[in-house]
Amino acid sequence: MGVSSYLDLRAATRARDRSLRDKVMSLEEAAKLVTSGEHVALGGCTASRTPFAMIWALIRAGVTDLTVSRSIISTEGDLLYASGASRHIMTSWFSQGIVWGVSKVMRAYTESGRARFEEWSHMAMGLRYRAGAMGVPFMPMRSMLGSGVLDRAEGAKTLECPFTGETLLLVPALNPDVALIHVQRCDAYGNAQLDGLTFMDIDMAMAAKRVILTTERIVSNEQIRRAPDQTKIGFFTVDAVVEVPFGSAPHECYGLYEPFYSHMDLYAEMTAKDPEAGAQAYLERFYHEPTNWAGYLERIGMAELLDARRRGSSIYDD
Amino acid sequence: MGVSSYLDLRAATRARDRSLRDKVMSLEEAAKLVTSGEHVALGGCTASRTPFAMIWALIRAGVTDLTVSRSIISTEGDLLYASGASRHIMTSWFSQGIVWGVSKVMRAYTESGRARFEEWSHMAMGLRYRAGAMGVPFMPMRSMLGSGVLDRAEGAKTLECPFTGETLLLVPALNPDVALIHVQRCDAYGNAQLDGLTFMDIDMAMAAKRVILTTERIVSNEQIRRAPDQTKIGFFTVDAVVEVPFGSAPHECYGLYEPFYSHMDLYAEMTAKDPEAGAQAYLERFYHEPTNWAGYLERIGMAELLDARRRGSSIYDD
Amino acid sequence: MTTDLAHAGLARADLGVAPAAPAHTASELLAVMSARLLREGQTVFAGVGIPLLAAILAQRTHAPGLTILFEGGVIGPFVEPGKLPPSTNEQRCTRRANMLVSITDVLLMLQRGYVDVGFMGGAQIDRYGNLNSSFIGDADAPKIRLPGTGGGNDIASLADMIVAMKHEKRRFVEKVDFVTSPGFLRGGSSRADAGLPAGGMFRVVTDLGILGFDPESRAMMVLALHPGVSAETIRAHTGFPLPVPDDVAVTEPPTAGELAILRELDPARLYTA
Amino acid sequence: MTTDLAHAGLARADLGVAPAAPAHTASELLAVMSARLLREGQTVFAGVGIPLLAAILAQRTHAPGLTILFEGGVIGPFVEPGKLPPSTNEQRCTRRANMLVSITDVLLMLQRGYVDVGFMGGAQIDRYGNLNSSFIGDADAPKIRLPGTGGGNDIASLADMIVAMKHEKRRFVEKVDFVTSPGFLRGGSSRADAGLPAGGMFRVVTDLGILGFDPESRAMMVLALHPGVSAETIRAHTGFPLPVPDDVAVTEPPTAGELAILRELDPARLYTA
Repeated sequence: MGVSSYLDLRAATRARDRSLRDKVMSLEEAAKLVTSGEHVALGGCTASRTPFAMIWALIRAGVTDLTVSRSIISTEGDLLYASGASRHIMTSWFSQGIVWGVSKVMRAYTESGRARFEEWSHMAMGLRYRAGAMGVPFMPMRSMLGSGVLDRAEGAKTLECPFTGETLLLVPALNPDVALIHVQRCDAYGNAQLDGLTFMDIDMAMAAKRVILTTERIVSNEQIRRAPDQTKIGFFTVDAVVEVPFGSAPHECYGLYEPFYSHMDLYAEMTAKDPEAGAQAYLERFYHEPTNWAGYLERIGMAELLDARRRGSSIYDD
Repeated sequence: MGVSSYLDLRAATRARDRSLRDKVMSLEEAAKLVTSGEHVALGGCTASRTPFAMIWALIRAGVTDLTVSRSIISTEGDLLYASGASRHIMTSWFSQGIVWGVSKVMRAYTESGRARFEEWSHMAMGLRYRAGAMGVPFMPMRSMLGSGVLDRAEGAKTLECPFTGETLLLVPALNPDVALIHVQRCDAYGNAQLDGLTFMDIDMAMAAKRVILTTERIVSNEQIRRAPDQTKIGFFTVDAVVEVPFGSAPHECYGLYEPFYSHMDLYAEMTAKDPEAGAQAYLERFYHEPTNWAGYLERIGMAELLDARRRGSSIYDD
Repeated sequence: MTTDLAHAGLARADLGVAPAAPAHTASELLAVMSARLLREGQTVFAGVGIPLLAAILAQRTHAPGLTILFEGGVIGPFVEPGKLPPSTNEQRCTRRANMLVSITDVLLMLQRGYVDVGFMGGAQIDRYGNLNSSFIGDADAPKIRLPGTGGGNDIASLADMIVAMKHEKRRFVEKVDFVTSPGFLRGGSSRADAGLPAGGMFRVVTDLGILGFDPESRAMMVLALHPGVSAETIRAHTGFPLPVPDDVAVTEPPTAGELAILRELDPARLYTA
Repeated sequence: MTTDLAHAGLARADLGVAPAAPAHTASELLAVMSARLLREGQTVFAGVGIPLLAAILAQRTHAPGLTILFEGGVIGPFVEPGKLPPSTNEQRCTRRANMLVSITDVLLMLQRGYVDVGFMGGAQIDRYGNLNSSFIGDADAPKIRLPGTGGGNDIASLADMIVAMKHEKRRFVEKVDFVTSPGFLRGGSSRADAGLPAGGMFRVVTDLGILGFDPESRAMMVLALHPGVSAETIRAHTGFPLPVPDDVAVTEPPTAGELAILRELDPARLYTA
């Protein structure tokens, strides 16, 4: 996970087809763009706009040994560990959510040394993506200094500032092999317009070497062009566009649906007693048995979906 | 124009009243917030969203010896020199616009050594504001290296990258004393929603130690809160809000009016033969003789204003 | 210091016994006492749970112009009673906000110096105010792997901190197992020496009292006790020597009005049970 | 190189004399010849004037999927014929764009490596492709203070460059008075040594021919001449020794179709007179 040389980074970008072209494909086709062992960055944060449909497709496809990074990791981290899709996660916080307490699945895998949870501060994660997005090897920052987090972080360096003499931390750029980002809408070329909270997604898309977008709906390029100042991820960074309604269920998608709280409670219950067996049972029931994404949503249940949808519109009903 | 120490920068921010409060005032009152000798940053770029009303008020108020920075400086640079409001401008490009050729007023003042035009690359200007916005002493970048521009730039330093061994340029943070930014709309507290091109304005507002907003119209805080993801400049950075319709005339304001081309031609004509006398005559006629902003617009002329307005809506008529 | 005490609604112990206070939970006590530390016009970076409840309570009492920030990228929201967000990153956090920005940018506001107070809960704290939310036991072979820092490290590195937590001996330790979020590190000037010249621990609010830090040694000390709490009690619940002044202040108990607001905000008692 | 020549619509001189071409101005010749150098699917950072006209011409002929960027922060616009923008920073530039970003961010796309070609005009160029748009004469006491770099330095530092300019001896000089936008600096590896390992001068398009740079020495050389231009003529208009191969290519003259598009785009002949 070292910092790329500038020439390597440029060569990787140049080798891509960055032209304005139709990139629409299925979840299964998009999953083939990810190779075991790669570094995959996940958009969204905690229980918001998590690219669950794409994670679901990758776990079903049997991808392994990914290094996964995200601002804050929720249940998808448990499932990546439990499925073997990843045994190395870089993030600032890892558990389903404060109200559910510490993740027992995360604990089981990390405390037994079978999986690694590499911790960085929240801002450090953000600035690592930002450095990657800007094409520079590092960003200077002023936190993490003096802490145990810094002692265990891989590759950060301190610098005596040549302008002020102050001690600064330089955090190394992240240029993930692939970023998976779920959006409210984009066109067939990958121009994405995000509403509400953008988290680290904009920097992540610019930093990554490939981007797979899942989207609640595909809109025309004409619609995008009517409000170009709303486009937050440009087509030129995007390699695949997959239309997946409720693509971040059971997490939320701003303005459309809130988290599926009962389902999240169900997951917590299933993993409460025997976390590993519970996670495996969850994977079997919700990831492997359904034959498609609609089947997955069906297992979560219609009533739950309608309730999340009703609550989700509240931001615009106010 | 050295880089502030972190403690000085923090102290200056802490001393400000950053609460949600009404900041509406007149151009004349806002002009009193700027002191001779300060560093003033100008929002917009070339002939777009230039904070002309505020510049007009400062020149009328007799402010002198400002250091002025902007992404790209147009005619306002000539007028700042000619009025004595500034004799030191930092920017990447300085002239009315490509179609009018090299500014004769700029030439007269700089070639005679009476005024300084400190040149940085466009990206360097942007990253200097960005470093200031982020609260770090510098940003690393990969242009300007090897050029004459770097030889003459004040305070940039090279660094052998501790991660890659590459040569990087570190450009020093700019934290202007005051930023003058013209926006389409904001509320009385200074929450500004910009349409279209944002130039360097967002970083500039975060970098500056004070912000004066001029705005085409003041909207309610309720309206701002209905679309908080459209707020680009937060109230907490803002010290003054002045409602000034056509506040960037004769330049454009995205979606509302295009540049007043005939007036810009008139200025070019007035300064073609004897640039200094021409600029003084222009200042007299358009800056000193009118008694208020409406009077200034009246001198430009109603037909010109209506034409600029008609052309300006074109972006939404498409 | 006097101003701080007065502002926080503290009364000197010798001013007399406080009147009988309405019944309340320990969490409600934390929320009320923390809210009183916040001032009109401040900008507060708040975590969910007690910190958020306290910030909203302050907005609805003495600090209507308080600006709340969430690390999800939210500036100046007004959270709806009964709809408290499950984290700082969901749309519930954004209700009627003034501005939304990226996570990185809201954290950079902290670095730029726009935040007065960072306000969070704590799992384990030590004498110098260092917080641990990463590992119980040895970090290389932990007994418990905790969720980690989130924005905690950034907030504690860059703002004046208020920490609200239960006062238990296992939580108030001589030295945290792991410094997730820096307090004054090893005391004295060690925090500034590490490259953290700004911010630092301001107050620790517990169900037993309000604690501050000695300006020189940077060690934790008692500033005030809640009504009915003795110096012996608070010392007995603390895993390191804790100075308690002889004339230590006693806090004013939560008022019925303050408690009513908290109960309106969290009717299901998710955070205040 | 062969591919480049073929792509650019060049024919070997010995293939015969070109047919009589429609009348055109020198500026139109520059625009057409430059447009032919652009390829389908590329991303081009274009200045206003000839570069923008050439990029739109390429979009409307062989490269419909060409993406144009403007330094004002515009990605993938479609400029309306007859409404050419006065700079790269006005709303006319944004018409039917795919995306608008800040100036800094569009320039960072260049640094991130998302731009294939930078395309601009030039006032003064030297043997190694260095461009001057800052000072005529000594920078400390200039005869003429020019407007400066704008985004030119950034583009020339970070992208493969096409420069379109009039071929005059006073513009093609041994050494520019001032390096505003870097070409190959002092030739050889001096550009990479200065910290600019990527990008560099690709082509200089003039009204006399098309020039490239020797892969080793990085000195300018002729790749093709326009019809009717001799090696002697182009050398006479150049202020430094300019290699011209014996079997130098000759360009295909502008077609009526190409010229018609240019005239539709710029009916007032602001840039093509």
